[in-house]
Amino acid sequence: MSQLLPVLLLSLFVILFGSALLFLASRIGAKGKPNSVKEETYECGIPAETSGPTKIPIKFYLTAILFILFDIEIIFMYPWALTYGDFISGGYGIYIFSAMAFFIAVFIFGLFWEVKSKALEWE
Amino acid sequence: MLWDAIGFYGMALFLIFFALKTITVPNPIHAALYLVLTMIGLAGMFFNLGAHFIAGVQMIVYAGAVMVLFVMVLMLFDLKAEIRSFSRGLLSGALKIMSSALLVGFALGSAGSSVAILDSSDTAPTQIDVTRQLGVLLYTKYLFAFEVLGILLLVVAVGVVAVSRMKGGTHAQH
Amino acid sequence: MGTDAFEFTINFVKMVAIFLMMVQIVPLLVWVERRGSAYIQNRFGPNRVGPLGLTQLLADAVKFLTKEEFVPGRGYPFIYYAAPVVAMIPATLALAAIPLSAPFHVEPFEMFGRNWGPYTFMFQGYDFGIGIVFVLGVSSLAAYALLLAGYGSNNKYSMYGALRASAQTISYELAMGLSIVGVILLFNTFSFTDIVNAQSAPLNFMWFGKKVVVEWLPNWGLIYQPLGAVILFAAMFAEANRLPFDLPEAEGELVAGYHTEYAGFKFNMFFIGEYGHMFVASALMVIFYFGGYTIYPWLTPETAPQIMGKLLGVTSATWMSFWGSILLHLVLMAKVVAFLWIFIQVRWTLPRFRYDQLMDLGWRSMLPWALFNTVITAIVVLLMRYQWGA
Amino acid sequence: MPSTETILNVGLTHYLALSAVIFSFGMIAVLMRKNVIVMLMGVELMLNAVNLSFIAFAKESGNLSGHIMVFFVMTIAAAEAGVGLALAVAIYKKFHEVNIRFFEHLRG
Repeated sequence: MSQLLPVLLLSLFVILFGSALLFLASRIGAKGKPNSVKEETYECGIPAETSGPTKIPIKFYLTAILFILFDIEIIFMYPWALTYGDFISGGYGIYIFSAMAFFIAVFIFGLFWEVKSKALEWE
Repeated sequence: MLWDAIGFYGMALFLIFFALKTITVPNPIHAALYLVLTMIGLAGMFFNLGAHFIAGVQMIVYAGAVMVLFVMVLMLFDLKAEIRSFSRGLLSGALKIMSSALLVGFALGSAGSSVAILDSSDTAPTQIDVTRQLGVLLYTKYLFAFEVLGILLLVVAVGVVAVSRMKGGTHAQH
Repeated sequence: MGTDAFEFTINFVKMVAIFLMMVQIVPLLVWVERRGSAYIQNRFGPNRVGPLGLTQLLADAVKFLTKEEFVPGRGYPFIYYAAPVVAMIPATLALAAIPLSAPFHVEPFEMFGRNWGPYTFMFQGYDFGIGIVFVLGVSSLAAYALLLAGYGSNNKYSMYGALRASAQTISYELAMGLSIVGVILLFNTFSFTDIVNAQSAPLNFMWFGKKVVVEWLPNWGLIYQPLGAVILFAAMFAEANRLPFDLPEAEGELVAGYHTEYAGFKFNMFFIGEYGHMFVASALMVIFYFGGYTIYPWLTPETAPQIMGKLLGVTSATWMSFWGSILLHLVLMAKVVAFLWIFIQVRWTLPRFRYDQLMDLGWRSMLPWALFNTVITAIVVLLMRYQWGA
Repeated sequence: MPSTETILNVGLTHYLALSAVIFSFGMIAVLMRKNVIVMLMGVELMLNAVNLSFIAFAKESGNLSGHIMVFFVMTIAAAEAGVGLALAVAIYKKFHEVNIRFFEHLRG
């Protein structure tokens, strides 16, 4: 637990600093009169028709899902890269390379398929 | 030891509070944000238990990827807070709560009795090379599972694209 | 955080110093950016307040503080206020995990009638031994500040900006993570300190099982990983939402992206986060590819204390070590500043991408190239280190 | 009532108890919430509770297989979340509904 203390401390500093500034700004800042037009959603000058966001292109989510899948494959390469040297000096270089070569081949095939199927296309 | 205990209980309270918030707040986006905090807390717990690399993976995969996807999808849906966010039915509700309570009881009971079986030993893996050992283990003993997971991820990627392409899917051709 | 009062105090002071550094980077960088852009565009830039316009930033801070407080009527006030604070956290936590100089040693000494020491203090907030994974994990949280800002202001431009920004950040995170695999393959460690130490030697590598040493070149990662360095640097631009990847705040289409509804100090806090990301990115580039805080033949963790000892005339081992670390810290800062200047120069030179071009670049050219880099590195490392004779 | 010694000496039991509590929270979310996406979050919560117990056991027994299992569980969980959300988004896009009750009326 004591190892994590500095991380907590630093986050606490940032949060305190941020909230102190927000508080200070709300105290010192000019006091405007509340006004229904001012608090309206910003629409470049035209009257806001709907409240908040309406139609947002849903293709963002496909990008996010593919990101997760590829991200995990990349994470799997981290321990591999860390132990690669040890395996080679232990005489198992070919073994560890081919173990990963298969995985990377699957990765490349997946990426190739995604590109081919135009799942990554933005018009 | 006292400080360890204080740290553990502080973190455990943090976790339980945010997990409880996750399942009770009516607005799904707020639930997702509380779940992010729960995930970060769990990463801290993993770290505390000596699983440094796993804690990092928890941050990258869960807090940084899966939960971003949840928040993004909820923002796309633009859901407002639900007035009745829990399912109805007095009897079934009571039954569900009771079964959950029973589960907690069983789990806590078995956890309590585990002290007798697994007494606190000092055979914890040495801190320095846990990640290296993990790598060696992953690419020797668990090599098959690892390769199969690679294929599983490929299948999921193809499946996700197929689901979004199918009739009525999100990317269906009009 | 420490075993006794002295160590605890020093570590606490260190944390405060890192935090202050993070906060102070911004005014300085904003000044450099404004003067630099003016220089590039043949203007003067801020030059009225103070010498060279240096106190312009103080004036800006006062202006920020006296701005009218404003919450969009249909927004979610708590989330709206939380977003700028959250924006500062990832960069600060990542910065604290990066070693900014060699550790310095304190010999045993006597104070307040008891004996203290010996100690070794890192020039970084914390070292968990999984440095790279920690930095990646923490900086993957950066997407939340954008999403919170977009959701909290409840405005369609903000929402679009937030979605674009987070989709862009996560897309380039892939190329970034993959290009770092090459570095780990090379040095076989997650620890930044080990990577820097490996680079403070003459160029040495295995050539089909035989060791080759080139005395006149430093052992910098750039020599082994030029492609990885380029990919990482480009991905860093996208991570920090800087031009040419600043689509989230493309004025022509989205007003100001996710900070459309933000003003005053809240807006400034997003900037602290952005410049913090720039700083962390530059520090990572320097540590992975440019020898970190060392310059091989002259300045290494071994030689720096001697040089400073001669220069300042101090003989105590503690102070020599301390000043040596400070010297190495200045070396790191000089390299980092060079990279920060590239960030600024690029911003005022290149035009912006279109959004589809940006996603294309991330997924269809940088990711495959990063993959190619990983495979080639793995093959070359295998061929070179394989025991051919045995 | 457990003794002070048991309370202060944080060990495997404490982590298992915490894991059990979080698991049951996830279960309650799956059983009682109506929103499909919140139910998916409940599943994530349950998987994470299991991960916590894996890591606690790994530390207690000095065996790193627990870490590897957690790694695998995370992979599966992410894949599951991806597919689950893809289906939820596809249904939402068509019917503008995420209520689990509504899903009962879907016909091929």
